[in-house]
Order: sequence, then structure tokens, then C-alpha cells
Amino acid sequence: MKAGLLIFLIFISWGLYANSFTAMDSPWDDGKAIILNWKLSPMTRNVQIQRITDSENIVTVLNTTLPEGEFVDSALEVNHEHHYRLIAQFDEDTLSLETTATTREQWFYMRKLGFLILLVIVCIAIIYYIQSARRGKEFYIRRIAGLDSMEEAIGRATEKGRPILYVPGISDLDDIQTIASLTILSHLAERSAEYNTELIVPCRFSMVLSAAKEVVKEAYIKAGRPDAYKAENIFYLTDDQFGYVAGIDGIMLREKPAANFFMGSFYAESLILAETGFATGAIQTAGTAQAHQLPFFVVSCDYTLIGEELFAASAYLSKDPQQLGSLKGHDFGKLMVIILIIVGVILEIFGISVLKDFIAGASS
Amino acid sequence: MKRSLPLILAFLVGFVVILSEFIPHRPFNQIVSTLEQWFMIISGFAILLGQISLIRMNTHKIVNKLPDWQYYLAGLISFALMLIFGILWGMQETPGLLGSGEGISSWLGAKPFDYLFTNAYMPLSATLFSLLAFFIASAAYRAFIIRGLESNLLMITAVIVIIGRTSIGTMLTGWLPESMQFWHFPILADFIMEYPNSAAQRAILISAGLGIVGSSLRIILGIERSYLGGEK
Amino acid sequence: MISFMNVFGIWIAAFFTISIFSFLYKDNPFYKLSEQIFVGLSAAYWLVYIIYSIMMPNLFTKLIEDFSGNAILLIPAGLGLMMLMRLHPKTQWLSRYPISIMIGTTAGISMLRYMKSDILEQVTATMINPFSAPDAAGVVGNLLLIIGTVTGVYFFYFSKKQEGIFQIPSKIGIWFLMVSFGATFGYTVMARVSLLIGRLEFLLRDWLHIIT
Amino acid sequence: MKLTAIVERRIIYSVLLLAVALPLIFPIGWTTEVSDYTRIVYELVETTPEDKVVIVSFDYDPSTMTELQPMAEAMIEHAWKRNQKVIATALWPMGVQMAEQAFTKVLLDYPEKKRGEDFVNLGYKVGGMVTVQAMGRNLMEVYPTDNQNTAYQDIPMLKNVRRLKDVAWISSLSSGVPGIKEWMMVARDNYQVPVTGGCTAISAPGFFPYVNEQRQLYGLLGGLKGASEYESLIGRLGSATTKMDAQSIAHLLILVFIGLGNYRAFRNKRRQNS
Repeated sequence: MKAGLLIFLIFISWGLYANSFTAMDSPWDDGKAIILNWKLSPMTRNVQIQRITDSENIVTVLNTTLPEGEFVDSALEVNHEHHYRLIAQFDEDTLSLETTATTREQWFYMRKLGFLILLVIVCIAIIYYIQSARRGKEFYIRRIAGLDSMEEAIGRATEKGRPILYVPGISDLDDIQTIASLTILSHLAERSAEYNTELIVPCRFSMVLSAAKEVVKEAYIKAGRPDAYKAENIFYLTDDQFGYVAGIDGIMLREKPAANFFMGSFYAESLILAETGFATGAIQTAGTAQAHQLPFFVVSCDYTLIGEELFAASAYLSKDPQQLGSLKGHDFGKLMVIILIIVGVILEIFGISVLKDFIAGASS
Repeated sequence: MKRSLPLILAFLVGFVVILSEFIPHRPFNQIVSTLEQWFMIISGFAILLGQISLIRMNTHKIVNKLPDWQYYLAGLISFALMLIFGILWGMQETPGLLGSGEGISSWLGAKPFDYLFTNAYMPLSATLFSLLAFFIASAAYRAFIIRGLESNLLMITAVIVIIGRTSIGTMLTGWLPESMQFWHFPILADFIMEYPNSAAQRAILISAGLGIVGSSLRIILGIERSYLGGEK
Repeated sequence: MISFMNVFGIWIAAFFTISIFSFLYKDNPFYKLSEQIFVGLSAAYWLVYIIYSIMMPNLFTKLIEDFSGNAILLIPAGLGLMMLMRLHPKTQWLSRYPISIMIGTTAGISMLRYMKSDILEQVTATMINPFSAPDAAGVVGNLLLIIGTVTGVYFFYFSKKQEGIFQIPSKIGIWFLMVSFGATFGYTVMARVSLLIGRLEFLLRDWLHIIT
Repeated sequence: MKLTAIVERRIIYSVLLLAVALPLIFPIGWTTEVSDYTRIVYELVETTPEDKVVIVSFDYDPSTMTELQPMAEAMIEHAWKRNQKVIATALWPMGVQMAEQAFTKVLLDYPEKKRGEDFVNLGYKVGGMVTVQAMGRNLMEVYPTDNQNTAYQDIPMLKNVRRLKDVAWISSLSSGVPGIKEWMMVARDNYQVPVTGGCTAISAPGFFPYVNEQRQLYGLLGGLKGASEYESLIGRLGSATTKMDAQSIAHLLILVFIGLGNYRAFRNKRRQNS
């Protein structure tokens, strides 16, 4: 009798112990996740959570021994009611709880707030400096050796009566480096039109070919030499990475350009181009933001634009106040990054991760 | 009009793409993948422009008997061959206009397109890629010279990492006692890769990233527009 | 026949391999031939590849199987055709629309992607407690990581005359860049030599049967 | 004697060519210090009981064959030596041929091994991670036949193999996506099958962190070096060892070139000064 009472009491205490299992839509997201919470008696041996989909298919989403916890079930159907069952195993008994929740898609990703704020700060800074440049404020720009040399390279080609080779990288127009390269090409084309030096531009992609043709033609018109523009000097080789390189190598060996420019996005082929160019004795300038290829350009070219220098080039060459203003905006971003890192490191030393987590939210 | 409408389009598209990053609600969360798919389709059409440029150029050289015209003829023939094979019998599992060409495949051991791919395209591509081994040697010979502090740093780290990556490193400093393990070549090379190298790579990524953000912003705002060319 | 064609294929491959290598000595007819064949073959390869792997599944098959459901694909198809209008001088300006849409997309996507992965992620990865490393080497390494990143970023600071005291962090930044360039160079040697080994293995084993 | 730049380059190229070719023809067989990453892989195979079935997945194509093929050969040889039965799968289309080549090569030393009893090539399946997931539920549904068109249920060695849980270990030789990461995330994390494998030297640093206390990866062969270490552990003078010799010599040679370059620069400078 006593034993029976005891068992009864234990049973009651289980019942009294707030065994809870809740599900709720994960807030501020794309409506594909549900947050599951459970809190069970500490005597729980094993917990299994199942998702019961419409066709009575049962998927086990979690298996754990933790008596309480939180789990996010993700990659779910949007705006849909989802049913869950929790099966808890105690020493001799099992308990089954059920709950439902509906996924909802919202209009803002809260975890990306840090990302948005920093992006807006950088953009506003850039726009602000562009505006103040428009109003006449002058900005200083430090020397970039690789760009000063452009004049020298064109001069050398003119002197020798040999062409200039310009390679706009091996990426398509979906890479900003290619677009930055086309901007540099426009300056170079203008100069070469003035000097009446031939400019050869082989392209890997048709889209780049189209844009490059426009850019060069425009530059020749601007320089007042539309007659000197040769459409056939800007051509397509092949979409293939190494096929393209083989073709350029052939051009370097046969046309013997006096100056080579490699600007844009480059991969493994960087050293093939630069070494072949070196062997032909051309004066070489390269520029890329592809960190892994920079060493090869640095060792084999006369001048190299490192990373951001590629993007600063158009401001540097044109001395256009708007471009210089934009560059000042980038510098503001750098200052912000440096301060963020230093503050972040100091906070980390004291064990505070608020700032890091706030910024990291976006990338998770 | 011919100039401003494209600029407005670029602005609208760019702005919507950025907005959609922060809005999890439909239709915004599908915009980017849709645009990316469109990009693929548009450039799929555009590839013809390049190919036509290639054919025109080669024919021009052949017809006018410019120097080396025979090689351009060979190029044109191989282009046509590969294209015809691909269209007629397809590639790999994809059938072409004439199906999968079982007859010719059993004769060649593969579809004609794949046969050319394996026996011509692949070796050409792999061999061209492998030229890098030679160029890395000649570049090292010429450029890793003791000159100033900066070029010394370049050379010394290169040498340490080259030694550390092979069994040479293990042999050279394997005898070092436990307390001096840090100076063991493979460990030192790993240290350089993990810390100073990562630091510089990060600096390049961050500043170039800012350059890209700025350039993108200028494009969206229509300040950077050289890609559109002239007015006419 | 298959075995003959197999052997023939290996001879073709060997011919092209040696022709490309011959370029290292000097430009010659064999290289010129291989180069042009390579350009031709690869241009056609990518054309065929794009037709079968991109245009068919993403456009044509979809339009044929379910036209009304995929009618939106007519927009990129139309833009693609506008791209082809470049071929005629009179209609060339039409290609500006697809180009500007593509560049707008590129700009938007790049801005987000680089802000996220190349700026914010790198910044948070550098926010570390340098003293949490288990050993002295780790602490030194972490400090180098932080100093290198900060001075490296400073090196790219354009709008300030880097003179006097402002020159110091910039100089340190360059040192880090140089160390990194040397390390990357050294690290890549092995992968590049592997490529050469691969080609020589082909020549010596599959072609000449000198090695097994 | 003064050499022109062109002649210098030609000398460098010829010497490098010879330095790489000769060790391939005349193997030296330098032994290397075996790293822990490799030893863990070795011990996994070594301690797996006889008659167990294992998977070697060929997730690469000819472009990375130089580094990954020796790993495949060595792991198959080791498994056979321990009387384990090998299933070959491929997440990359060209992996199927890679597997056939590897079996053919190792069969030369183990002529008694039979297809269907000691090894089987199930072929390529598209889909990456999703496919691995499906293999975790039911192998036969993913692979109704092997690459010789023998029905799954007619293959003797697969009689007791219904799903991934029934194999003793999985080795993914991987040169990208899909590859070892997909196997690890599904087979190891969801089905608790030990996952090991190998990758190219370039991508190895990215995977080494997974060889941890939890054995997310059960060891890893990194590039030719890893492969040659494995060969030395199983006592095979295989192609990785000879290729590693070629690597070491090429590296040494490049160091010599750097030395010579400096000597030349030094001499030129002195000549200019005098």
C-alpha cells in the first residue's frame, strides 16, 4: 500500500513538474525555421523530437539526453503549420508531448541589423565625400607608382613603334575588378590615341568584349582620333582559361608589345602571362585584388597595383573630384575598420563579445 | 535618353538587389537568384558575339593571307569540328541532334566530342597549366635577390616555406630539442602561413573590399559609367 | 578498333603535350599550331557546354515544357537577343540595356558579398583575445595577426601624406605584405610541381610505358 | 662566361625537367617522417576487422589524379591486405574511371581478388550531399546496379550491406565540392560512420582542423606527402613515394636556383662597382 502511494506520489510529482514543450516561429526571418523549447524533469534519460509532416511521415529531428534545451528546426515550408511530438524516456516510463507552430516570413532580418548599419555608414560616408568634392573641396591622394609608370610605358611603346597589350583579367562582367579594369582601359586608350600607339585588347568573355569595344571607341573619340580606332584590335579569344592564356602568349611572342598591362581578376595563369611577357622584354604593369596571385605579379612585373590600388586607379588617373571624394570615403571605411578591430580586441581581452557578435550576426 | 535609361536601370536593379538582402519576405528573397539566372541566360546568348568575332578575325587573316594564316585555318577547322561533333552527337550523357551516336561511339570508345575533349583539349589545358612549374623556377631565380629589407623578407619567407613543405625541412631541423620546436622548419612554415600571412591577406581583402563597395556604389549611383561607352 | 583509337588518342595527347612544352625553348610552328587548335577547340567546347548545360535546362527546356508557367524567362531571352543586336551598327545601342542590368546586378551583389565576407567577417575574425592562446608562440602569432591586419589596412590609406610618424605603420604594413607574398609563393611551389609531374607521368607511363 | 637571359632560362627549364623526370624513372624511395594525420588513417584501416565492407569514394577527376590516385591505390591495397571488401563510389562523374584504374593497378599485385566478392564499383551518382543522405537510408535504392550492370542483390559482398551504417569506414578522396566535407557532414555526423580520406595539398590546411578530438575526420592524407607517408606505412614503393622524391628534388633545385640567382646578382654588382 505504502509502496503504491509512493509510486503514485512520484507519478504526481512528474505531473506537477512542469514538463513543457513549446514551438514558435523563429522571429524576423524568412519563415523557414521554428524554435523548439523543452523543459522536462531532470530524471529524463532520453529525448526524441519528431516532426510529423502532412502525409503522416514522421521525421526525427533531434535525439538528445538533455532534459531541457532549445533546438531550431530549419529548412521548413514557409507559412505552413508544423506539428511536433516530443517523446521523453524516463527510467521506466515514457512521456509524449505535442505542439504546433506556424512558420511566418517577415519583412526584415533582425540578425542582419549590424550588417545594414555598417553598410549604410560606409555608403553615407562615400556619398558625403563625393558631395563635398562636388562642392569644390579638394582631396589629397598619395602616390601610386604603378600608375605613374603608365605614361612611361606608353612612351616606350611609341618610341619603339610597337603596340601596347591590355589584358582586362579573366573574369566576366560579374566581377567589379573587370569593371575597374575597363575604367583604367579607358584612360589608357585615350593616352594611346594621343600618342597614336596601337592598343591590343584580347578578351575572354563576350560581354567584356562588348564593353571594352565601347570603352576604347569612346576614348578615341574623346582624344579626337576616331579615325585611329581599330575595332579588330579588340577581340575575343575563347571562354577557356588556359586557351585564352595560350592565345595571349602567342600574341606576346609574335606582336612583341613593348608594354603589357594585366589589370583585373587573375587566377593561376598570372605567372604564365607575367613570365612570358618578361621574356619578351616588355615593360609590365599588373593590378589585381586577387590576393593569391599578387606574389607572382610582384616578382615578375615592373609595377604592381596591390589590392585596392586597382580600384583607386581611376580616381588617381582622372583626378576627377567625384572619384577622389569616393576614395576619401573608402579611407573613412578603413579608419572605421581599424577602430573596430582595436576596440573589438580590447573588449575581447576583457571577455566582452557584444561588438563581435553584433557584427558577426550578419554572416551567420 | 539612350544613355540615361540604362543608368536608371542599373540603379534600380542594384538598389533592389541590396534591399532584398535584408527582406526575408517574398518576392524579395528570390530576386537575387532570379537575376543570377538571367545573367547566365543573357551571357549564354552573348557568347555568340565572341564566337562570331573569333570566326571573323580568323577568316580575315586566312582570306588576306596574313602571316601565319595556316595556323588560323587550323584553329577554325578545330572550332568547327568540335562544334559539329557536339551538336550532332552531344556530350557525355546529353544526346545531340542525331542522338548519342552509338555506332561512332563504339568505334572511337567515346562520343566524338568527348574523344576530342579527352585527347586534345585536356592535355593542352593541363600542359599549359603545368608550364607554371617552370615559370615558378625562373621567377624564383631572378626575383628572390637580397637587395633591401622588403625583398629580403619576401625571399626569406619563401625559402622557409619551400623548405618547410617537403621532407628537406624535416631532415634539416628534425634534431632540434623539444624546447626549440618552434624553429623546426615545418612548424615555422605553418606559423608564417597561419599568422603574418593571414594578417596581410586580411588587410588586402578588407581594403579591396572597401574598394569594391565604393565602386559598386558609384556604379549604382551612375557616377561610374565608362562601361556604357559613348553617346552615339 | 577501340584499342587502336585509344592508342591513337594517346599519341594525339602526347603530340600536344610536347608541342606546348616546346614553347619553353622558343616559339615554333608546333606551338603555333597547338595554340590555335587549343583556342578553336576550347571556344567550341564552351559554346557546346553552355548550350547543353545552361541554355537547354534553364531556358529552352523550361519554355517548351511549360510555356505559360515560365513566361518570365522571355525577359532574359529578350535581353539576350538585344545583346546580339550589337552585330549590326544601327542597333548596337540596344545592347546597353542588358549590359546595364547585368552591371547593376553585379554591383548590388558584389557590394553585399564583399561587405559581408571580405570586410565584416575578416574584421570579426581579427577581434580575438591575443592572450588566450595556449602557448607563447600562439600569443605572439595572435599579436602579429592583429598588428599585421591593422597596419596592412593602413598601408592602403590613400588620402593622407604618409610622412614622419604616419609612415611607420605603413612601412610595417608593407613588411607584412612582403612576408605574405613570399609565403604564398613558397606554398604554391608544390602544387605547381605536381602539375608537371602529372604531365610527365602521362608521357612516361601512358605514352612511352617507361614507368608503371 | 656570360650567359644571356634566354640561355639562362633554357638551362633552368631543362634542369628542372630532368630533375622531375629522373626520379620518376629511377625511384629513390626516400622515407619521410609520418604525420599524425596519416597515422590515424592507417590505424583506422589497420584495426578494422577482416571481412568488413568499406567505401572508397572517388570524388575527383583526372586534373587532380597526380595527388589523389596514389592514395586510392594505397588505401585499396591496405584494405585488401587486411581482407576487407571495397565498394567504390563516385560523387564526380569521372571518378568512375579513376576507380577502375585504381582497381586494375592494385589487382596486379593481388590477382586473387574478385569483382563482386572483394570489390565492386557502384559508379557515379549526381546530387552530392542529398545522395549521401539517401545512401544512409538505403544503398540499393541509390545504386540499383553496379557499373557492370549487375543487380545490387546479386553482388555477394553486398549481401549484408543495406545502408551506410553497415560499412566499417568511408574514405573520400576529394578535390572539391562535393567531396569529403559532404561525407563528413552526413555519414559521420548523422550516421556515425568513421569518415576519412585525402585531398590535394592546396586544400589540406582547410580540412586539418576537422581531425580533432571528436574525430570528425578520422585522419586525412594531405597531398602527395600524405600519400607517400601512407605508402611507407604499408610498405609499398608506390607512385606517391616516387612523385614525392621528384617533389623534394624540384624544391631543392628551386632553392639552388635562388642561391645561384643571388650569386649572379652579387657578382654583377661587384663588377659594376669595380
